[in-house]
Amino acid sequence: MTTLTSADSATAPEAPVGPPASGRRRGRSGVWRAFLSNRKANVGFGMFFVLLVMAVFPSLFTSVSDPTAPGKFMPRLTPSGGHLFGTTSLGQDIWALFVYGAREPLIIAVVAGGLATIVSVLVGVSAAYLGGIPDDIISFVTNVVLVIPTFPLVIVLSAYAGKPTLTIMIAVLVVTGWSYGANQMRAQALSLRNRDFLESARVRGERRSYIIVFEMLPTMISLIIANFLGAALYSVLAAAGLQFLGLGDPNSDSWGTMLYWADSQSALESGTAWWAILPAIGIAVLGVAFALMNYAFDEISNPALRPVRRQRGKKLASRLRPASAPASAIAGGGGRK
Amino acid sequence: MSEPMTVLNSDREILLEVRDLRVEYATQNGPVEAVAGVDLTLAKGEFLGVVGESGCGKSTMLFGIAQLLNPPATVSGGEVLFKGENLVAMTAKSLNALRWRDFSVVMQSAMNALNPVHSIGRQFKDAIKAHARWPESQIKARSAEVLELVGIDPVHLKSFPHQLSGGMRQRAMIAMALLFTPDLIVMDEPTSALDVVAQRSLMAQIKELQKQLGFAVIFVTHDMSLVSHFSDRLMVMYAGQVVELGGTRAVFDAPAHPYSRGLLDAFPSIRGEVKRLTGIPGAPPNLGRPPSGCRFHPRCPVAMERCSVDVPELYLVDSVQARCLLHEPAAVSVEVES
Amino acid sequence: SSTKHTSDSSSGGSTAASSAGGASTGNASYKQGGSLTIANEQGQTWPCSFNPYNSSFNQESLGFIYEPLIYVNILQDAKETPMLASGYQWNADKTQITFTIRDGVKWSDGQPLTADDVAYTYNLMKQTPALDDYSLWSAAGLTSVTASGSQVTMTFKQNAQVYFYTFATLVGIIPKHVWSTGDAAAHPDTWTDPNPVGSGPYTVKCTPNNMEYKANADYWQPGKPYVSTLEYPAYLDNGPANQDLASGKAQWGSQFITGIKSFYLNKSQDNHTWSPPVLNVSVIPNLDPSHKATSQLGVRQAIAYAIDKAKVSAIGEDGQEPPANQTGVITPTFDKYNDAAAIAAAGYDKPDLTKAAADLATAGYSPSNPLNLTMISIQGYTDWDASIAVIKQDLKPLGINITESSLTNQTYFDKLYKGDFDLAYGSEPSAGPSPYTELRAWLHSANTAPLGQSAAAGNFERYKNPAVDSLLDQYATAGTEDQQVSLIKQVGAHMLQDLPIIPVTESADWFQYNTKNFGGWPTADNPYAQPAAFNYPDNEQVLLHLYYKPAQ
Amino acid sequence: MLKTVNLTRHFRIGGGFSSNNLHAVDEVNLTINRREIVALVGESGSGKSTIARLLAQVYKPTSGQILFEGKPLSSMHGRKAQLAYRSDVPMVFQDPFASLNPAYRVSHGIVRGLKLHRTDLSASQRLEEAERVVEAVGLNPAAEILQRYPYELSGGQRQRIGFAQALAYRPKLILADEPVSMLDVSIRIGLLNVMADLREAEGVSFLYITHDIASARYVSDRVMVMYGGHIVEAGPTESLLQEPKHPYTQLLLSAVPDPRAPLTVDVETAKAEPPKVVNPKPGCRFRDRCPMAEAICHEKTPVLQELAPKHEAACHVAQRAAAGVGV
Amino acid sequence: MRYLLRRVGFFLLTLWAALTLNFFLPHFMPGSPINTLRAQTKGRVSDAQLEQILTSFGYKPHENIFEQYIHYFGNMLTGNWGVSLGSSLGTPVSKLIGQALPWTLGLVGFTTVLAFLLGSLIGTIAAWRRGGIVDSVLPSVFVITSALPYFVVGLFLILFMTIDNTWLPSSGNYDTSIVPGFSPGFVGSIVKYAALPALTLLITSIGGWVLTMRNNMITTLAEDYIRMGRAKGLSDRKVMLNYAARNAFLPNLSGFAMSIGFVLTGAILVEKIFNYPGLGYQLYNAVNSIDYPMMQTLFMLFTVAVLGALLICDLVTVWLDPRTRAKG
Ligand SMILES: Nc1ncnc2c1ncn2[C@@H]1O[C@H](COP(=O)(O)OP(=O)(O)OP(=O)(O)O)[C@@H](O)[C@H]1O
Ligand SMILES: Nc1ncnc2c1ncn2[C@@H]1O[C@H](COP(=O)(O)OP(=O)(O)OP(=O)(O)O)[C@@H](O)[C@H]1O
Ligand SMILES: [Mg+2]
Ligand SMILES: [Mg+2]
Repeated sequence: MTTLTSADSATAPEAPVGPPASGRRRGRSGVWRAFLSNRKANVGFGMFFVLLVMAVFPSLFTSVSDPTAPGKFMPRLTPSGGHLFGTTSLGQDIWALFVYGAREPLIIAVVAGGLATIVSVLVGVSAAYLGGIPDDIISFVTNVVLVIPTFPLVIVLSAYAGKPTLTIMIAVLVVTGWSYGANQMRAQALSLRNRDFLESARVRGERRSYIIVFEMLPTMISLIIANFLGAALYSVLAAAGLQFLGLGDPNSDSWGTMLYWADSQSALESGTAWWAILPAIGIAVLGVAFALMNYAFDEISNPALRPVRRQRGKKLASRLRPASAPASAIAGGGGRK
Repeated sequence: MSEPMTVLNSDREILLEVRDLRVEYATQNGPVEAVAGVDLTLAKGEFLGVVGESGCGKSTMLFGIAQLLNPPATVSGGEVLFKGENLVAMTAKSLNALRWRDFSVVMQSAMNALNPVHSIGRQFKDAIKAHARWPESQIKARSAEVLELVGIDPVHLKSFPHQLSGGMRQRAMIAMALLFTPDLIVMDEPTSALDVVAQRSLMAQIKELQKQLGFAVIFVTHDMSLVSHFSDRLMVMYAGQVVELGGTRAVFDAPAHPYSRGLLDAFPSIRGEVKRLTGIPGAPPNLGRPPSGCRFHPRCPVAMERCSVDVPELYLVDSVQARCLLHEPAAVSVEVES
Repeated sequence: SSTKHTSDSSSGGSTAASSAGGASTGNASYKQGGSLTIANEQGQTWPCSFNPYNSSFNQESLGFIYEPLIYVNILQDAKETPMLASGYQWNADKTQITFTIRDGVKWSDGQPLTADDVAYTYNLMKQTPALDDYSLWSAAGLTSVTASGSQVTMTFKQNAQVYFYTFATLVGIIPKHVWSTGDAAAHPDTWTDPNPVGSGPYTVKCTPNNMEYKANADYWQPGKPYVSTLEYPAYLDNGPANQDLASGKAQWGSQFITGIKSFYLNKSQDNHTWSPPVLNVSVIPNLDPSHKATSQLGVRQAIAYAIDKAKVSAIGEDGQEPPANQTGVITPTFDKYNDAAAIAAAGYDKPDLTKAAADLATAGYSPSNPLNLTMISIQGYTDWDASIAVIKQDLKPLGINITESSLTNQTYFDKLYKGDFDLAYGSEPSAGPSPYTELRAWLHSANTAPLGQSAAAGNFERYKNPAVDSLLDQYATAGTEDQQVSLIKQVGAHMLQDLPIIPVTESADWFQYNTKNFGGWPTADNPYAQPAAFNYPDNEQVLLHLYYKPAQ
Repeated sequence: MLKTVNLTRHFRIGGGFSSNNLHAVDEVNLTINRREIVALVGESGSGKSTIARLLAQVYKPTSGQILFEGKPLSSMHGRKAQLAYRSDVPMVFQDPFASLNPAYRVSHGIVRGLKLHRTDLSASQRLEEAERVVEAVGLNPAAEILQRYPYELSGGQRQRIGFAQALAYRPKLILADEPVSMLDVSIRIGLLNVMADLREAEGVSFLYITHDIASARYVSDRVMVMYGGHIVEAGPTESLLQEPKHPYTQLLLSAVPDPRAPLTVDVETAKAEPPKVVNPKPGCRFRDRCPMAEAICHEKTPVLQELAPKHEAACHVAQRAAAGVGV
Repeated sequence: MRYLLRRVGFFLLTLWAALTLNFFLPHFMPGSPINTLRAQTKGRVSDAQLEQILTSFGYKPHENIFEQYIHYFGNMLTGNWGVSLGSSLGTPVSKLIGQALPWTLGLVGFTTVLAFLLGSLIGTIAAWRRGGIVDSVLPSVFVITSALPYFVVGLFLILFMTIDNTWLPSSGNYDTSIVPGFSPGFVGSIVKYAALPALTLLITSIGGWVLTMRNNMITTLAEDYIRMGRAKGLSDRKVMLNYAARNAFLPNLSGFAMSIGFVLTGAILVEKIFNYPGLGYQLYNAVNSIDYPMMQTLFMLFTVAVLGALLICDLVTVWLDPRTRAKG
């Protein structure tokens, strides 16, 4: 039994109440409020925001407008007032390349992460909701995709695809990136499936589609957000890895591509180290931003993980377990029922 | 605060004495005092029932006594004298030496309180090994003995918790608590996960064992009727405080505190006439911001004006004590003699 | 004493060089000693396979272990050096050639090398077509190879003069007694030849990380090679290889070093570089009429006029590959054939944006009516990517917008061969002893195919001009050098007129060398062989010249 | 008003290819009349919730019929008829913490229900109506409560919101599945009172599911006792409690502690295994725990027989005894 | 038992699915290895001859796809993996893999296990000292390290460890001037050359384990049986290790198996950065040179590695966790 809040107190104390059962029971505003009050989330979001501004308004940060054009400046200039971080061996301004290079990773993160999350939700929720044989089939496929080593597959896929355009890269990332989330969504949806408020909606006479979209999904919102952040992180890292290996579009201006160029032009050894260092920092910061926000969401949805506070009532603890441990979501593999 | 409480059977030796125990939870909104100054004396072989609404601090008090609080809970004041030694001030090492030999704990849900990955026997062994160097055979023999005592076939020593039914697990827990025949067993709602029938039979068994082995019991529950037939004394808690303490029958027959009365009135009975019951209006207070004065006054049907101002203490009313200004002695606060 | 040129020996005079090989250029002989490290990025560990027929790694055995009959130096006007053949003789119509196999040559296992071995080498290619890496038995028209005594006679269907370089220089001779038994005999094509037995200056011991070549004590040129050990570590990447070169840990480099001045040359005054160009890297327009823009002369002219080849060379290739010229003749390598005057007359000697704009206008394009074209290139060739970026910049003001499409190797070649592109950036795969080899590949209509079919032989742009065909055919049988030069210049004129391809930069044999402990390197002044370590069989010539200074 | 005929529900368990059937509800015949509170009591796992869910059409019956106002539910096709039934027979769920969608304000469920079932109301009328029902269950101030999120309410308040939701449709029968089991005694009684008041004031019938016999006695007119998927005894509350016929009912009653009464005879330590009924053989399902079990109990499944006025029990022994008295 | 059978079934099904995918992918992609080979032979060889060469290397473009599928399956399972069609044309794939496998196993295998154990230990301690300074700093630090891309970490390590002070090599697997053998010099060289790549892998992968273990521990620590352990008077260490860590560790096991897939990612990137001649590098090369047999085999091996690890972890879990034995 949980603590009951004072019935008559108008402002409900946030702390001890709110059964954390399966974690995701907060209202939407609750998620947002918790997000705002989480330090990791703030730091992560701050980093993300700066990069976002840089990607959207690059001209605020540099006067060079076409940074990839070669031969604009003298090659291999050392950092100076004119060229904050020097120029590349192809005569490009490194800082400008970096500024404009923020755009593509962000697009990849948001689009690939978003699409992968959508697929995860669709697959996971429908598996859980359909149940029976369809569920068996869907979760088998999910598990297969989950087990197949992704990055080699990404490499092989993008090599097969021949032409490394942004679209193909995103497609490849989505194809390989949805399964983890789908598994989590399924687990969460399964634990929700027989929750009384969904049955209550059914008994109320709601349609199936309404229940899934308007009753089920909103309750999964923080898992979905966490998933999106995870998928975005995965996309950023995988895309940068691909580009670094030279499997991206070499003409694109993107941090991964920059690193690839820096690597192939021996930037570290030939006095243009910033050419490699800046994009490395960029990718790291973007990755860390997503990771911090993601972890913050873990804390939000599982209050036990929060820095100071502790988990409450023992009876609740037993109800809390199924959805809370992400690692165990995969644990059962195909055998989870 | 008043002096240590009356011991009903004053002829018996005092086993446990709790003085002004306070436990706080550190939360983001400041400390929450979940146990606010509990005093209590327990004699050898006595059965004390502790009742109260959910969240009133029963478990916290229990763990405060047993020194099993997890952060962010801490004992913020008071002392717990067990056989004359203050457990609160004791080092972890000497505390560990006392544990299980002298007092053991039975927890609410045996499913959670038994380690799911070890066999029952292994868990028994763990407990024994922490306190004694017995040969393997003696460990086995003792384990089997206590299991039989609670009516479980010793073959189940090899079983894992999930292979036992709820009732069996609960019994196994009790058996484990008996390994060293301690003087005190603290029980936190050991039956609330069970069915009425199972509940009843387990209660009977606990009582039986207690009579047989002579240990004292502190039994926490939120179901008043459950302890009504088994406990010698009853302690009613409300919002972290003891509101009434006395012989079980006495409390049931003539509850002195309006809260106890309310609780009793909220119990429909399967016998006697069906009359409309009222229950207690409102909900328990938020311990982070307890009401001023008497903590029960916002829900009290007989509250007076001064109840929201003056803080009541435990006053002796006949054979029981109650924390209610109604019973405040006219002039001086009660002097307690045993 | 010097060997004879092919052209000289047309009458059938056989060469009879008494002393052979590199010794001809070196004056003294040196003491043996020293260990030299080769740094040449390989991108993988050594497979330790030395099958000389295997195009993937014959560069590890050819030149070091297996030798050709005659060495032909591309850089010195096809100067010949007799190796395993001490001489040869053509018949009158050049359909038959007879080699005299050198006496006293021993395989590294002690067995003598005979004419039988030579004949076996060629006949094995017939018997197992997969070994015939140069299509001698098909394209070159070889019909028989026979040995008698110390003579080996090869008979062809037609005049085989232009294939001399291929069969005499590129093929390494293998020992019959090894290859006719066991695994080798059963599957000569897939056999890995793990412990190669050859006649060359070195023998090898291989681990995946390093190949160690030891001087062949029985080598037929006494006293050679001078350097007793070669270390050839497997570099997986340019970076460490370059670093070893820069630090002097390795002395012989054969790959591109960006910023070579600061990174390599300035590190030590013993560090030198000389990268002789041998081929063109070109913008390849699709000439098929279905490609409206690129099949128009005006568009091609505009592109050719607009590209600042010097800038491409400077930025894209770090100045290490010189700008090319529109006739397609590599300079300075083939200077003899170069017609600088004609180039200047046509105005292709420097960029000319006015002419470019005018020509583009004739095709109906202008900045207000821009032309959008895609240029395919190979993924991973960053110097090309950079070059294309410069070209893009050059063409943009004209109203030609280039989109680079960087493709995987296989997709690129698939598209290139099938003609599925507007513009491609690329080069011919191999060089020959004169511009003829490259130009014929580019321009002869026999080398092309309709769109959608594979034109792998080299005419990717689908150029068809009977006049050029006939010029090239004449070259194949041309009797004198003057005739040949004149024919090439005429072909060059067509290049200037039709612009079937637009050469942008030349492509070079990368070469860096350290003179601290080792001497005898090929240089611009003494280009006795192509200098890259992987360039067989030229590498053998270099190996035979190198010596260890401290030992002297 | 509502009647079931041989209502049966089996669950396939063990997944995949297993053919094990768990008989959660077997051949249940029950009736609920207008303005009547019927209590359904029984051990955990005896099939109480399953019955409620069958009636609420969350599960489909394996076999048997449910008749509502004389019409079988299986004949109700089309969304309209479905909605009509749902509006007449809403359900209140056991767990107050799980039955409200945490993502929405508490008004969501009530307003959605009104939108579906009372299409005549305008948006503002719907809000008014929502406030009315919330006040009806004793929550004040209604407007403010409706704007809260579930986690801002105490369990008792949530439970009452659940009731309010059911009330909003002006139902004829409320299926209440252990609506108070999670609540503290002091709050519990308040809700029971709300139920009783609703029956008086609005004439609503209830199926009140619980395993707390005392509370069943407090509100209900009739009690049905379930064991292992069967209804083993049913009858008017007082008659059933005073003279339990079935040994399980007797066991149950004797186990209920009553602080006001002196301790009754100690119960035999009965093995309290929850009745899981997988592929049952014929015979009484209580026989293994029954102190009076006879041979026949292992062979023939007893059926309900009226042993006293309106008081039925399914027990061979009791039936024989009654027959003996009768003859 | 049934649980295990199901897992084995899953193993086989997944293997089949992965192998099939592996087989069909190249067949639906444009182009063929012939073009690669053509480029490699510098265009001098006729199409017919190229096919000849490929055929003698075991590539059969004209066989009917079903037969190819059957052959492929047989070959994959029997270790008959054909010969490389890439830059090591003609070399048996098994030989190439044999050369690279020990390096990857040594470097990646060792670091992965080390990261897992070390991470779990740190996570255990952090959770046990809940609220301590360590616990308030560690999560953030490890969140950050776990989000760093391999190549970024590698790059910075190279930057700081090798350029300035040249004591740790940044490329290769051992000093080629040392003759391989069981000499201290050689072993030392291997360790020295492995230091940076291993550190890179360690830094990037340890964070994940710290965090999961910490989170699992926190959930576990809230369980009643932990309090029970303390109530029994067991020593802190015993409660932490035997009761909390052991139970919190169990779900990590299958996570560990799953992570092998991610580790391979690391292997590819790290081996590329540090020019470490392992399987990852080979995959990179195979992809660059469109070496079908090599790609297929590597991909198959990677899948088998993950599945094998999964199976082993399942076995261990079953052994350690009696609850799984009961699961159907
Ligand atoms: N970790 C915590 N942080 C803050 N407050 C807590 C925490 N755990 C418990 N509390 C508060 O302490 C009070 C007492 O809790 P406790 O568990 O002792 O109650 P209880 O009487 O045992 O209730 P129940 O009958 O439900 O077991 C409650 O008001 C609860 O809100
Ligand atoms: N969806 C289901 N699938 C499989 N078995 C089920 C399902 N729902 C219920 N059961 C089983 O049917 C039996 C009856 O369950 P039911 O929930 O009706 O019991 P109950 O009397 O309501 O118990 P409680 O008092 O614990 O709520 C139980 O053994 C239960 O395990
Ligand atoms: Mg409690
Ligand atoms: Mg139920």
